[in-house]
Amino acid sequence: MSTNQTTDWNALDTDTFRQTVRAFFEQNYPAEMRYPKTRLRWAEIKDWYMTLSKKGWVAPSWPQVHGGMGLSPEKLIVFIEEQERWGVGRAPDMGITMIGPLLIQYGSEEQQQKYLPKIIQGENIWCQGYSEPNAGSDLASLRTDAVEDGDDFIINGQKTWTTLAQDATHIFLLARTDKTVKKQEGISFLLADFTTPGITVRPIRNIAGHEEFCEVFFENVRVPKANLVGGLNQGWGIAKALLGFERIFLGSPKQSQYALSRVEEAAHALGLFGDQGFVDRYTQLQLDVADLSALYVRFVEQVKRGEKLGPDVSMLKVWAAETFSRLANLLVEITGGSGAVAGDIEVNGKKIDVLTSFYNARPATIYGGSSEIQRNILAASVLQLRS
Amino acid sequence: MSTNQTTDWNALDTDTFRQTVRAFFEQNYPAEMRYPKTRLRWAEIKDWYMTLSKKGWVAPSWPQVHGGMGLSPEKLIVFIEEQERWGVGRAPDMGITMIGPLLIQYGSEEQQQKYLPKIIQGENIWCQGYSEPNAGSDLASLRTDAVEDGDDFIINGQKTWTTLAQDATHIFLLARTDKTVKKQEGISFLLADFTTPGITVRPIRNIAGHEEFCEVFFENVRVPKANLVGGLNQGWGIAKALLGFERIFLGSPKQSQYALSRVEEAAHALGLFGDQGFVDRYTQLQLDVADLSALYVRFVEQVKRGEKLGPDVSMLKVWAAETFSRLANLLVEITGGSGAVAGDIEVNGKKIDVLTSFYNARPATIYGGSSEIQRNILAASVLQLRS
Amino acid sequence: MNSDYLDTERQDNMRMLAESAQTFAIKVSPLTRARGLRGSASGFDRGFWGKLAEQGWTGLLISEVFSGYGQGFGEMAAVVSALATQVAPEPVVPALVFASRVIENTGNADLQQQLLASIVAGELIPGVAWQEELAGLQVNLMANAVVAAPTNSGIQLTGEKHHVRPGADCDGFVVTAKQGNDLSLWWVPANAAGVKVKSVALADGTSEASVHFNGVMLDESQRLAQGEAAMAAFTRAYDEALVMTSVELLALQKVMLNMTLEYLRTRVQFGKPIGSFQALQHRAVDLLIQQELTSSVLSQALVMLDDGDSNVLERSAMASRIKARASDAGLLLARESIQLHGAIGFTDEYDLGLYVQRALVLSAWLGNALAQRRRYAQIANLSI
Amino acid sequence: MNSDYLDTERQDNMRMLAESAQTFAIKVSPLTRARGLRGSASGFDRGFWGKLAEQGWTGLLISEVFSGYGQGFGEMAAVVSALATQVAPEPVVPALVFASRVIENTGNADLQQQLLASIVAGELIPGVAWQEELAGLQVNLMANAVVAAPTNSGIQLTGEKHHVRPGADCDGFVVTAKQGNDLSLWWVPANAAGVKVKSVALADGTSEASVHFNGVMLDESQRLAQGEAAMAAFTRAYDEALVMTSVELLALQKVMLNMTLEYLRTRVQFGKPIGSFQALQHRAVDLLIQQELTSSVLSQALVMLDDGDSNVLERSAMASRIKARASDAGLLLARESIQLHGAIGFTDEYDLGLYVQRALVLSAWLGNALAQRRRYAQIANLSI
Repeated sequence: MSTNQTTDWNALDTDTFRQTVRAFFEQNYPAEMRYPKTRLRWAEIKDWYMTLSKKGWVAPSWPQVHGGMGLSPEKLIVFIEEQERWGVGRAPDMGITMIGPLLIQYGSEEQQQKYLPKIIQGENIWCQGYSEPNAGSDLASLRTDAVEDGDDFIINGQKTWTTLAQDATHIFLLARTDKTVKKQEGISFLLADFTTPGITVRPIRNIAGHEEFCEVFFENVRVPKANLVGGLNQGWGIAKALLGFERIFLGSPKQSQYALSRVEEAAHALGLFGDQGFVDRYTQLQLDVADLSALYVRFVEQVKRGEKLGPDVSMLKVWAAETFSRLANLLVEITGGSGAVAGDIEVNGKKIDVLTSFYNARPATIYGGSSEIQRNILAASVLQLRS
Repeated sequence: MSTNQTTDWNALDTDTFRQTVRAFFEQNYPAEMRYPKTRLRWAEIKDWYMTLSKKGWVAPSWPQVHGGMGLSPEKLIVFIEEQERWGVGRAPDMGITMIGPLLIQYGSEEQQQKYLPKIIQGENIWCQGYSEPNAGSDLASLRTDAVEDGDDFIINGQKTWTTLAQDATHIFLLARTDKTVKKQEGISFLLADFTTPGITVRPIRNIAGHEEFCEVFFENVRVPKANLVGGLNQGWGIAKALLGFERIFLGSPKQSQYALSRVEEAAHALGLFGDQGFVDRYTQLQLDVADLSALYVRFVEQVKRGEKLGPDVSMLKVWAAETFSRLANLLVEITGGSGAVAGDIEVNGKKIDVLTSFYNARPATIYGGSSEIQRNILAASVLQLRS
Repeated sequence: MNSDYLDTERQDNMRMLAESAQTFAIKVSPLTRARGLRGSASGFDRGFWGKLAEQGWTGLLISEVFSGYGQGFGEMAAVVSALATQVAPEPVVPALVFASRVIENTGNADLQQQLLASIVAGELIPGVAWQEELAGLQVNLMANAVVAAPTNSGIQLTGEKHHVRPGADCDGFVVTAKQGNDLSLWWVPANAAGVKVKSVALADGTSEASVHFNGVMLDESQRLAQGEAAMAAFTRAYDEALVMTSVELLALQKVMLNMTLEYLRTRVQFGKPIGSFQALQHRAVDLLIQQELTSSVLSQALVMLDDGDSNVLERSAMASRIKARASDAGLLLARESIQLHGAIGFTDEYDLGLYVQRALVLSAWLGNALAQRRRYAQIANLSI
Repeated sequence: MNSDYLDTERQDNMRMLAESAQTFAIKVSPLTRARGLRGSASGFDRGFWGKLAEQGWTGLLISEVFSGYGQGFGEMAAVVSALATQVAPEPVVPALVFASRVIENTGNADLQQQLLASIVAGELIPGVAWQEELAGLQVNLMANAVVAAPTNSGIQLTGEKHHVRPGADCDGFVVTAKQGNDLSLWWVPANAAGVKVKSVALADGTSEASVHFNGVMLDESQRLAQGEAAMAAFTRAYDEALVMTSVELLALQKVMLNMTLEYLRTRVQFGKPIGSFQALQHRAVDLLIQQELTSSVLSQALVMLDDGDSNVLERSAMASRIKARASDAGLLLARESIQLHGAIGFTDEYDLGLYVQRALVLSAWLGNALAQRRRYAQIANLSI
């Protein structure tokens, strides 16, 4: 453990806790990195990660015994609200939010001892190997296979849309270990070190010019059976169990609020608040964002009360992503002739970044369960409409 | 034949023909009946029907030998354009547009002689008995059956959404004559006189307060086998064959143009053309209507060239009906506090009818193939996307 | 957030009230009753109003000082919602929220005592005559065309108001009038000399009125308030009426969505329930999202009203915001429910139409979504 | 409708030209070429421009009087469409339609002779410097900030223009300037003293320029036109450029829709092609409708341009109308094509992005859909 984890954060009243967190972020997070437009690379965010690590705050949701803050859902939401408020960049956090909690729940003691401290200390950076070229929304169709061979598994296959794999040291992945049973039943959950021979990482450039995602190729990659998490062929259940209340953050109003501020800034620079045509559309979107926040609060309250999130939380993601997308469209529209300029334009001394929101809005409705998949879930599980 | 059908209308140049038709409508169609808000009842439109009948113009598309004008598609479109331009009300026209052409193509000589003159003379008013309570979009599921009994069929069942059946003297209907074969293959096309015992007509009031549609009940209704059109169990093919280029009129921009004029009038009365918020939305819809007209012209040109309409004509109906619906929404919106007033309001000396467009827009996206069915057709037959 | 609202005892009471109101509404106000009253002389039933009084609901919001029950908006919402679910045509929000609250918010104690006690007793059904625009894109809370002017024989009220509910059988009006440069609020009995009520039929079979004040003589005792106090009292009641109308609209949304879902689950076409078609599923989901947005914002708005001392601009912004969402969502649900039902949804005998027509009326009343968004924008500019 | 256009021989010629242009574009301008030129110094290839000249396409629209081929807009559309289908980055519409047509529409015969002959030969690539707003909701065809003013030493041009294409390697500019109260049109070589070109990178890897005229000395011989004649010549070329940009946008729409349909037909999820899911089918249909609306209006617009003597206001209204539809539909197709592809549609290596980025550029250029609708509304008001 990097620091002594003894403060009982949950015993603090909310306001005190909020002020404590806020003060730390304001004093320590680098001003020039606030509200990053795109995902930060490890080289950029590493120092901040280490700052959090030294403070003992890098894993707010983990139990203190494992080096976390042991925050209750209520406090965790405050912590994240303050991150969002201050525009704190997101580090490669698959170790903190995904594999860490999963190992705490399903990992062996050896696995916990081997991996958890190195996540806390920023020595191991994890990425998630779920999606494949032919297994996106239909994840259970994955084809990467892991064949038992003595004390090892031999992995062959390809993963894709792996976020920031180029910065990672480890990957957790789903692989098929039994082809004779139903799709979901023959999948296991494995860990792999990127230094293992046979693993190749290839970044994928997106149309905005960034390399946020990668392909990861496995060619006869030999990993010890000790790297199996949970039982053989139990991978599907483990991966699903990870979908906890963190799903709520996919529907955070943060992106929309940020885009609304960009529209507002641009409109001020362009003098559009005297144009009723603009004002009508702006107000409508402003209320879409405000009402998104109300919906978000409803689910947050649910989490704070300790209730599990139901499938209805999908509506939050749909509305958040689509509101963001409409705002991005408006920004392109009001910048008129500059609506396709790469980079900032400067109007009346104000810089306007036209296209970043437009580009960021594309994956917003695709990743983390596309709007279509979310609507399928809502139709089936909330509206009881069967296919 | 009421008049001597000898003029070769198709030999006239288009402009002359148009002027001739226009002049007749302007001089003879009652001014107070122009642009009726809802379908006219037989009592209201009968005189005009008889005027057309005496002129020999009541069946513009029929061959002259049967009392029609024998118009080519090109001339027929001009004829209908002039009707629309002058706001000529639509008479109960199932005899003229549906059963007449069908009998001309598939009927026996006896059937033609028995029925066609009486349509021309306005003695028989026909209605269409296709839809049933459980066979709407899925028409082939109809359950009304006709059982052979000696020289007769005995019909039992129920039709619904039968337009203006309360004004009709006859009905043509689809009935199941063989339950042992595939749905489409056991259907026959029958004619029935409303004076036959066992037929009951019940008007259906809609939410606008009008009775445009009816239910028609058949209880042991005995019709002679001479009332079978085409062969036994050939009804499905006959009904489908009737879908000619008249489908284009379902996508006519007329309704949208009319609604746009209502919005424009209301906006002038309310002084909204100085409000950029209104003007932006108005202009967008104005262009939606203008572009609808361009799309319409494209299909009209196709018809004029003598080409058959393909399934792509469905896009015209979708866009026409949905543009109309958006205009109706705008009218409700700009009338603000009066947006739910039944009947006219008077603003600055101008009468504004708020809700008729709103009500009329509802069936526009439902009848004649709902927008959903039209999109299914387009996806399957134009885009080659298979279910 | 008002901690009262999270108070368990109150929550329990509200739940119980909601249940009993629902039971009452289903039993005493079946849909056949609403159907039968459409287009009738007053459009609603005084007898039924008496039953509301027996339940204590006509005085639910009115403070104990004035013989009422001093309950909160959360409680009133439970009753309003239950009645809306049955499309009861009685002018509960116009009379028991909008008019009552203007009266209660003002300072004329004698008049308050007299009027509010009669309202509690179910004997007086008041309306508010405030709106001067017949149509258009915004609402204006200031009176301009209706003037209270001094004459030799006293103060005289002249001008016309529109969109007054109830539109018939209304016992008297809270009237906003311009007096000098001020807004003033007056109580004018419907039978006062010079009052002419013209009923206007609405889509749902109820009516509103255009009320003409043709030199109505006013006595000082009829003045409820003047100047800033008048504007504050009126604006507050207006905001409260916006929120409570949104309660009605949400209730309508829920019924329309439920009817539509039930239809989608059971109506078979092409051998399958039509609710199995993905395109229809996704559209139903979009309706759900609008309903749930309405519901989430409404919860916050009710808490804000019950938390009486919120900032005035924040309250007004919230009230316009919820009315905008509830109105837009209400109309969307109305249109889409008909579309998803197909032809039957457009028939009068199917009950969906009752809800569609009421949604039309309530989305327009007090200012539709666009008008409310414009008011929101003005308020937001004031508070920036 | 122009009867020329229905002329069978011309129709046949246009079809043949379209086919040969398509064959040429696919062969000589594969997508790898467009890909490779992204972000390069000029963003396009002078060598390729020479090949266009060899084909005779640099002079296609220019009249025989000026050594061109005097073809119509229908013919030019065939070439423009073929090149757009391959996302060729060369500034065909900016130089060969917009700039060339301004020059040809004016009356300075010497300058016309000199410039147009060089354009036909493929030696001169001109641009039009007219737009002074960097951003905003409308376009303004009158020059205001760029002024041609008399000084002791002659006429001097001062001010800045934006959104000039090509944004690099442009040989000279047709410049709109205010002279007194008039609009005047000038030819200014890019290498003239005082001209400063600042390239601005665009989403698609090409560039536009902000051009600063810092006291550029003008000679009378450089004046193309002045006053009403200048405004007429410029407006006409602007309208023509709007229509031809819409030709490009339609070509992009078609490729994006085809790529998307192909993907929907072949990509399998949950054991079925994703194109079998009804919700996606219906969205694809909505894209088809927008494409076909664009196509239908565009046909009429091209006929109107070729039918040279149409009413000026009608022509401008039509030009703004088609640019509005084509731009909106182009952006919709861009967004929805990515969405329907899912993650792969957002990758740079998949070709869809080339079309999406070009659609972004062309929908913004010359005024986006909103700006065009506002221009349409102004014109419609003028002509009512």
